[in-house]
Amino acid sequence: ACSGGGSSSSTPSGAAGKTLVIDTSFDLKTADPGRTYEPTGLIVDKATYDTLLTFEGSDVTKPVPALAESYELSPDGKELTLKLRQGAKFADGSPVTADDVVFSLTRVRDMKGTPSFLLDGVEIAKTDDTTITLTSKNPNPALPYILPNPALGILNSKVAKEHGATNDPNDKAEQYLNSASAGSGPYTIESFNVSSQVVLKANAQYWGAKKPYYDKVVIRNVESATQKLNVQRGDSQVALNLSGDQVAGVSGGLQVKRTASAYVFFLLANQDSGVSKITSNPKFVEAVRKGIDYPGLLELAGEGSTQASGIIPSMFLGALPPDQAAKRDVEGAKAALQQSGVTNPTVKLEYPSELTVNGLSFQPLAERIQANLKEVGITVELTPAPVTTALDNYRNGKEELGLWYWGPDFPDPSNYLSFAPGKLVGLRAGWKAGADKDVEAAADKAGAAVTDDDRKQAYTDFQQKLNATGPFMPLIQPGQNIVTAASVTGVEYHPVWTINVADLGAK
Amino acid sequence: MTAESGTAALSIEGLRLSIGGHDVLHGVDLSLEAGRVHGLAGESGSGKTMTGLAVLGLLPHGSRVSGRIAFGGRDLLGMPARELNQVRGAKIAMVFQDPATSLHPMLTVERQLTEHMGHHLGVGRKEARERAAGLLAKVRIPGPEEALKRYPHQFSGGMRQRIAIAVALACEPEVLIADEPTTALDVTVQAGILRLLRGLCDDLGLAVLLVTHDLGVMSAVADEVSVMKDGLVVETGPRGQVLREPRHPYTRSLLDALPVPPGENSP
Amino acid sequence: MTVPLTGPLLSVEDLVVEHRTPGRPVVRAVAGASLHVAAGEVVGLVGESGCGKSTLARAVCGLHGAASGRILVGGHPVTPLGLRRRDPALTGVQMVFQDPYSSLNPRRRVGAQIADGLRTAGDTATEPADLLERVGLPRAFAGRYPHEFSGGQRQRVAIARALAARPSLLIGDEPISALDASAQAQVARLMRDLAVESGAGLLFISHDLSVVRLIADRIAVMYLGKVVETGPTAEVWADPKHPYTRALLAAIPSPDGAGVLPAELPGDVPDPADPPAGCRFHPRCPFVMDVCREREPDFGPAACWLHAPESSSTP
Amino acid sequence: MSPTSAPSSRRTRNRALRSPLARFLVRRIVTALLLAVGITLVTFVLTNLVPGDPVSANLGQRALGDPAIVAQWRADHGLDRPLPQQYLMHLEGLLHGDLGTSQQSHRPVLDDLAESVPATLELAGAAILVSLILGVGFGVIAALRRDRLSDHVLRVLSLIGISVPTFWLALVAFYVFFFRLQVTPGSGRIDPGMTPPPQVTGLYTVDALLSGRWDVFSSAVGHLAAPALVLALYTIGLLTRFTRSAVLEVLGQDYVRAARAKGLPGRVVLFRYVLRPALVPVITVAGLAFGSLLSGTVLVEAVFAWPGVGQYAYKSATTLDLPAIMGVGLVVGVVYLVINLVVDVLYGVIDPRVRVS
Amino acid sequence: MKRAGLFARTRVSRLPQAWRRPLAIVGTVVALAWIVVALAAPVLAPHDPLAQELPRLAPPGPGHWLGTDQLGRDILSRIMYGARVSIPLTLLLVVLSVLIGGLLGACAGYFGRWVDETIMRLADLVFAFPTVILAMVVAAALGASLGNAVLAVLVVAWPAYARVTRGLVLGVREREFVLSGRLLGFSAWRSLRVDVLPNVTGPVLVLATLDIGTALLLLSGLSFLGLGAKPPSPEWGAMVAAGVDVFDSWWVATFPGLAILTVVLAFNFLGDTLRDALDPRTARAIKERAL
Ligand SMILES: Nc1ncnc2c1ncn2[C@@H]1O[C@H](COP(=O)(O)OP(=O)(O)OP(=O)(O)O)[C@@H](O)[C@H]1O
Ligand SMILES: Nc1ncnc2c1ncn2[C@@H]1O[C@H](COP(=O)(O)OP(=O)(O)OP(=O)(O)O)[C@@H](O)[C@H]1O
Ligand SMILES: [Mg+2]
Ligand SMILES: [Mg+2]
Repeated sequence: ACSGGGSSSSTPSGAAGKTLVIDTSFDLKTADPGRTYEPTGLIVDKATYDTLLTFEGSDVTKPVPALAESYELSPDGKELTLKLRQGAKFADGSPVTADDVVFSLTRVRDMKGTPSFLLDGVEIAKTDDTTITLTSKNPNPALPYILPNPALGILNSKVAKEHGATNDPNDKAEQYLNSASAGSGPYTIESFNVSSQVVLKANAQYWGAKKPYYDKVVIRNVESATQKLNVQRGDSQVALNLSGDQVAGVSGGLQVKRTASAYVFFLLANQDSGVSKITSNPKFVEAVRKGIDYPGLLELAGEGSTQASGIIPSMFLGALPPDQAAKRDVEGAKAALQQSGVTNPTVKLEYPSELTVNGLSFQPLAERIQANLKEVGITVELTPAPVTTALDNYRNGKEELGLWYWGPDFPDPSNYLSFAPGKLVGLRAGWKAGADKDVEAAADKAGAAVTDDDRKQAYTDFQQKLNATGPFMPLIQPGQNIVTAASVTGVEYHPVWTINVADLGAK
Repeated sequence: MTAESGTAALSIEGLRLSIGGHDVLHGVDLSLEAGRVHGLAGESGSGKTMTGLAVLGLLPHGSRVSGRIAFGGRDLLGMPARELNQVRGAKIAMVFQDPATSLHPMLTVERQLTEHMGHHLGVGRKEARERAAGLLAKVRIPGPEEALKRYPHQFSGGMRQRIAIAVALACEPEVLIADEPTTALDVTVQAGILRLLRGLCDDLGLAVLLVTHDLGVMSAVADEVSVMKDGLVVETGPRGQVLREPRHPYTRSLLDALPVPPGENSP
Repeated sequence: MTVPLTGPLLSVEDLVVEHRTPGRPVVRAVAGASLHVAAGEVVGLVGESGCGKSTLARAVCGLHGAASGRILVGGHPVTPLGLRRRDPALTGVQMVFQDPYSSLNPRRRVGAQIADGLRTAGDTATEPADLLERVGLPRAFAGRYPHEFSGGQRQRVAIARALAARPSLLIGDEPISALDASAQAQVARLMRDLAVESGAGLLFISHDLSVVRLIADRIAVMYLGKVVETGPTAEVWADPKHPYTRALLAAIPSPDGAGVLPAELPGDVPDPADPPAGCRFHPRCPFVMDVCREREPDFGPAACWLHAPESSSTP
Repeated sequence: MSPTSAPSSRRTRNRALRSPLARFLVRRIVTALLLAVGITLVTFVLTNLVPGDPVSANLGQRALGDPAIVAQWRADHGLDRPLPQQYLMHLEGLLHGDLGTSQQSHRPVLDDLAESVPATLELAGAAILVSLILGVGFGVIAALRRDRLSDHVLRVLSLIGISVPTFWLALVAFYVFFFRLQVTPGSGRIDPGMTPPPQVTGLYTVDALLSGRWDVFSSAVGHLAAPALVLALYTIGLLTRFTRSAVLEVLGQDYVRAARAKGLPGRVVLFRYVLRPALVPVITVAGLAFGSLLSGTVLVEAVFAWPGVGQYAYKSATTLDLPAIMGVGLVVGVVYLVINLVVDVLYGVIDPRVRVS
Repeated sequence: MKRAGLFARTRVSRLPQAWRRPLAIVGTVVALAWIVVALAAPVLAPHDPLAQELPRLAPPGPGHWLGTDQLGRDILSRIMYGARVSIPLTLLLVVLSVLIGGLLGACAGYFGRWVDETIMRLADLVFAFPTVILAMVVAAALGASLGNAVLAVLVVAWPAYARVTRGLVLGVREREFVLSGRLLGFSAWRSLRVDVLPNVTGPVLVLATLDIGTALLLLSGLSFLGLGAKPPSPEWGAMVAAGVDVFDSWWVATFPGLAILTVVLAFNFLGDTLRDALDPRTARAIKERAL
C-alpha cells in the first residue's frame, strides 16, 4: 500500500513488509491456468491456484491431498473418486465448491488450450457437493499424477464466468486472469507482464495451515548470466536458472541447490528416407550413438547434471539405471559408419538457437557433438534457428538430426510413450507406425501395465529397445541449480512447477 | 572628432604575415587619413583582404604576424585581446565583400545594429533603437522603423550592403575598412553604395580603406591609391597620378589590361 | 556588320521561360524576349543580375524548355534536351560557361574533353592539341588535367572544346566574370576572334559593359526578362535610347583617375515572380509617364514609350 | 552572378516551401502515415516470407497434434485467410485503434506497446539528453580549441565513442559497474520491491516526480544511468564530431568575422552568432541519432533486462508474432514522424528564414 | 569570387600531409595488422580455432594467452580466424552497399522525377526504421546465417549511399562540364558514366571507408543476437554472445569485443583522415547524410 507521505521512513521494512525477488528466464505466455504450459507460468499458477492433488516437496512418486482431502482409483484404473476438502476459500472469501472444480476442469479440457490434453477423454462429474468423479474410457493410472499440474488449478467459477470464462474454445477470460487471479492459492497476482515481471502478493484470506511468508514476491525475467550477478549482489534472493558453469563460480554466503532436472536432452536422427538417406540408415544411427562423447557433454552441462541413460528421467518410475547408459566407442562408431556404406556423410543438425534450459544453451552442446562426430568421420553442419522456425521443422519431422529436450508434462513414465514409432515424438523423427514392431509392442505393453512393478519392468524394457534400435539418443539431464540467499528457506526443485513459492520462507 | 588633414588616423608599418607557414604579406606599409578614402588595389591573392583583417586582429587560424599597426598612438598588434575588442567596432569598423553572408541570417536587423552600441557606448535599448533607425535613414533604407524588425534575407543585396555599412557606422568609428564592398553588386547598385561611402567619409571625417580590384571604382572614390602585388605595396600615390601616370610596371600592366583605354570618357 | 542572306542564324521570338518550383510562385525569368544573331556576328547581351540572361542562353541550348515563343537555330526549332542525345542538327550551338573551375571535368584530361567536341563535329583530321594551339595554349597541355591550369587557361580550354564541335553559334554566359581583371579582356577578345574567324555567331553575355563594348557588334540590353533595347554597339553606346540603358551606362565608373562618382539608379531589380504592371522599368524610371504604368511597350529596338514607333509622346 | 547563386536560390526556395505551417504539417503527417503503412507492409511481407509457422511457435506440443485446435487458432488470428486480406484486416483494425492481439503475450498489442514504448522512450530520451549536452559541449570545446591538445583528445574519444560495439559495452559496463564496483543498481527500471508510480506518461522518472515519490524517482534514475550512458556513448561521439565541424564551419562565416569586427565579447559571439546556426545541422543529426538510439536499445535492453520495445521487437521477430511486429513498425513510424516534426519546429525556432516567408 | 577546385586539386595536394597525422598512421597500421592476421591466421594462430582440446574456461595464461571458452577452444586463435570471417564479409558488404546504393542514388539524382521519387521514398522507408530492428526482422525472416545477416545489413545500408550519391549527383549534374558534355551530344547514360559518376566516387569511397566500421558493428550485433554467424564459426559478435552466459569468465567476451573495437576504430581513423583530406564542403555533404 502507498504510504501517506507524512510517515517516517526510518524503518522501510516495517509497513512495506517482506519482499522476495526471484530471477528466472521467462518462458511465460499466460497466467490463465487453463492455458498455461510454460515453466514460469506454472510457477505463477502454483502459487496462485490450488489443485485437487499435489506433491509433497520434490517427491513426485506419491500424489497427496490438496483441495481434495482423499482420492481413490478404481481397480480397473478407469475411475478416480475425489473427496473435496471443506473450508477451502478463494481469495475473495467465497468457498471452493464442487461446481468450481467441475467447471475449472471441464474448461481446461474443452477450451482446447495447450494443457487440454491432460484431461483428454476424461469425464468430470460431481456426485454430490463434496465428491467428484473422473472417468476415463481406457485405464488411466497416471491421472492422480496429472491432477497436481497447476494447469488444473481450480478457478473461482463465479468470478471467472463474470469475466468471460466458458467451457469452450470461445473462452474470453484469459485477459482477466492475466491481470488478477481467481484462485484459492497462497498468493494472488498483483501485476503480470509476460516479458518483464510478475508480482505476487500474499493472499490474506489463504485457507491453508501454512500462511504465505512473504508479503510480496517479484518474479523477474532475467538472463541466466545476470541472475547470477543479481543474486550475488543481493539484488535478488533466488536465481532459478544458473547453468553448471555459472553455478561453479558462485561465491560465499549463498545456498546452492543442485539437482538433476527432469529435462532430457536428446538427439534424433530422422528415419524418413525422404528426409535423409543418411540418417535413416540404422548403421549410421549406431555410428552417431557410439561417436558421441557423453562425459564431454556432461562436462558442458556442469554441476548437477547427469547422463540420461534412457529417455525417462532418473527420478521417474521406470528410469534406466546409470550403468545402462550409452558409452563412447570411437572405433565402434567408425566401424558402424563403414558398414553403413555411407562415405564422408554431411548432415544438418538443427536446434533452437536462443533457447536455454536452466541456463544451458543448445549451442555448446551442438558444437561439441559436431566436434565428436568429426572424429568419427561425420561432418555435421549446424543450423540453429529461432525456436519458432526450428520447432516448425521439428514438429513436421523435417530435421535430419535434431537436438531437443523433453520436459515431462506430468511426472509419469507414460508421458514418454510419445517416443514410440508413429507417436508424437516418434513421428518427429520420421519414425512411422510399423517402422519398428518390437518397440511398438513394448510401448503398448508399458501403456497397459497398471501395477508399479509391472510398469517399471515394462518401461525399462521399452527404453532398452528404444536405445538399441530407435532414432533417439538420450544425452543428458541438465542440473537444476537454484541459488538462493542464505536466509531463504524451503527451496526445493520440483520437476513440474520448478519451485513452489509458497514453500519459501526465511530464517 | 576632428579630421586633421595630413595626420595619419591609422598607419601600417612593415606588416608581415604568414599563414600556416606560407608567407602572405612581406612588409606592407599603408597610412590612412581622416576624411580621405584610401583605395587598395591589386590582383587576386595579393593580400588585400589579409591586410584589412590584420588591422582588426581577425586573421585566420594559424596566422603569425609582425610589424606595427599604429592607431591613436598604440600598436594594435601587441594589444591584449580585451583592449583590442574595445577598439573593434568602436574605433575601427569593417564592411565585408558579400552582404549576403556578412549579416547574421538569424538575427533581426535591429539586433545586429544595436548590440555593439550597448556594448561600446553603453546606451540603453530605447536610445540604441532610435539611433539605429537614424542610421538606417542615413544609409537610405526606406521605412527605417519597420526595417529594424526584419531579417536580412528580406532585403535585396544592395540594401543589405547598406545595412552592413550602417552596422559598421553604429559606434561612430574613426576608421572604416571596406573590403570589396561592391564586388557582389550590380553596377547600378554599386554606384549608390559608392556615393554613400564617399558621402560618409566627407560628412563624418572617416578614414576609409577601400579594398577593390576594380580600378574604375578606385578612380571614382579613392583619394589615395595603393597597389599591391604578392604581399607588398608596389605603388602608392594620389588617385590621379597612380591611374594616369603609373610609375610601377605592374600598375601599368593592370591598366593596360583594361578593355577601355584609360582617359576615354564614358558618355 | 554583314547581314546574311539566309536570315538570322539564331532567332528568338517572344520567348517565355518559366521556372517552376513546387509550392512557390512561377518565376517568369524570360518574359517575351526577342533576339537575333546573324552568322559571323557578335551580339553582347547585358543586364543586371537576375534579369534572365542565363535562362535565355540555356533555353537557346535546349537546357530549358520554353513556355511559349520560338527559338530557331539555322531554321531549326530548338527542342528541350531530354535523356536522349542532343539532336545533331542542334549541336551547332555550343556554350562557354561562367565558372572556369567547374566547366571542365576534373577527372579527365583536357585533350580527351576537347576530343569530345571533335567527335561531335565528326572531325577526324584535327587533333585536340591543334585546338589548344588556336586558343593560345601549348600543344603539350592536352595531356594535363584541369587542376593544372589557371582560371584563364581553363576558360581557354573550355572555348577550345566548344570550338572543336564547329559551332555555328557560340554562346558565352559570363565567360569572363570569374577571371582576374588582367585575363578578362584577353579571353573576351580571343572568343570574339575565334568565333568571327570560323564564321560562327557569338552571343556574349556579360554584365561588364566595358568588355561588351570592346567586342560586340551589337548590344542587346535585358531588363527583367525582356530585351529592352538593341542596336549596334557604337550607336547604343553613343546614344542610348532606353532610360535603363542610359542608367546602366552612366553607372559604370571609369578608371580615368578623375574621381567622378557614377550616377545612381535608385531601387533594385523587382522580383521576376511578381513584375510590375505596364513597363517593367517604370518604378525606377526617371522619365516615367502614365502610359508606362499601364501598358507594356512591346516593340523594338527600344522598348520604351519615349521611343514608341509612330505616335511617341515626349515627356 | 556568383557561381553559387543557383544552388543557394534553390535552397531558399525549399525553405520557403515549408513556411506555410499548416500545409507543411499536413504534408508531413501524410508522408508519415504513408511511411507507417509502408513499414507495416514491409514487415508483413517479410514476416510472411519466413519458413516458420506462427502456429507452432504459439501452441503447445500437444495442442498442435489436434487439427481442430490448430484450425481454431488460425481462425482466431485470421491466419486462414489469404495474405492480402490479412493485411487489409490489419489495416482496418489500425483505423479503429486496434493493433490486434499479440500471439505470444495474448494481450492487445496496444497494451504491450503502452508498457514497452515508454520504457524505451525513457531510456532513449535520457540517452539523447545526455548526448546532446555532452556531445554539443564537447564539440564546441573541440572547435574553439581547434588543433590544441583538448581538441585532439576529444577527437580520439569521439572516434572511440562511435567505434565501440554497444552490445559489448553494455556487457562490460554491467559487469564492471554493477557486479565489480557495485555502483549501479541491477536490471529493470526500478528496484524490484518498488511499485511503479501511477502511470501518467509511462516514464517512471517523470511519473515519480508527478506523484511526488522521491524514492521511486531516485531508484528510476539510478537504474537509468548505466544503460543510458552506454547507449549515449555512440551518439555523444557522433554529436561531438558533428558539432565540432558545424561550429568550425560557422566560425569561418563572414557574419562571425563581422560580429568579431564589431568588438562583441567572445561569449556573445559564441552563443548568439556561432551556436545558433551551428545547431541547425546538429539538430538534424540529433534527430537521426535518435533513430540510431532506438537501434541501440535492442542490444542494450537485452543486457540490462530493460522491458522496452527493443526486447519486445526482438521477441516478436524471433517468434514471428506478426501483430506485434507490425505494432512495433507502427510505433517506429510514429516516433519517426514526431522526431521529424520536432526537428522541423526547432528549425523554425532557430532560423527565421524558415519562419518568416 | 574564387573557389578552390572542389575535387582533384585539393585532394591531391593535401593527401600526403593528412596521412602524416598520428591518427592516420595508427589507423593504417592497425587495419593492415588485422588484414595480415586475417590472411595469415593459419600460420599465426597457435591452435585450431575449432579444436576443443584445452581446459574449459581457462583464464588467460601460457598456452592460451587470451584464455579459452566454454568448449575449451583457444580464444586467441578464434579471434585470429574470426578476422577471416568478419573483415572480408564487412568489406564485401560495404562494396555491395556502395554498388547498389550508389547506382540507385545516381539514377535518382540524375534522372529525377519518378525515378527519384520511387527510390528516395524507398530509402526513406528504410531510414525510418531503426537499423537493428529492421535488420533483425529481415534476418529473422530469412533465417539465421551470416549470408542472410549480410543481406539484412545490406537492406538497411544501401539508402545511406543512395542519399549521399544522389546529393552529390544533384550537385554535379548542374555543373557546367556536365552540361557541356550534353551540349556536345552525350546521351544521358554516357554523361552519367563519363562526367557524373567519376566525380562522385571520391566522396562515396570516403563514406564507404567510414562505413566499414558501422557495417562491422551491425553485422556483429546481429550475430550477437544470434541472427548471424553460424557456430562453430569464430565470428566476433557470436563470441561475445557466448561470453554473456559465462560472465565470470570475463575474457570470453572481452577479447572478441576488443577485436571489433580495434577494427572499427582503425577504419574510422582511416575514413576520418580521408575525409579531412577531401574538400571540406564535400566532406560536410557526406557527413550530413552519413548516419
Ligand atoms: N585562411 C587562410 N589560410 C591560409 N592562407 C590564406 C587564408 N586566407 C587567405 N590565404 C592566402 O593569403 C593570401 C592573400 O589572400 P587575400 O585574401 O588577402 O587576397 P586578396 O588580395 O584579398 O584577394 P581577392 O582579390 O581574391 O580577395 C592568398 O595567397 C591566400 O591564398
Ligand atoms: N532553376 C531555377 N529555378 C527557379 N528560378 C530560377 C532558376 N534559375 C534562375 N531562376 C530565377 O530566374 C531569374 C533569372 O535568372 P537568371 O539566372 O537567368 O539571371 P541572370 O541574368 O543570368 O543573372 P546573373 O547575372 O546573376 O547570372 C532569377 O530571378 C532567378 O532567381
Ligand atoms: Mg579579398
Ligand atoms: Mg547568369
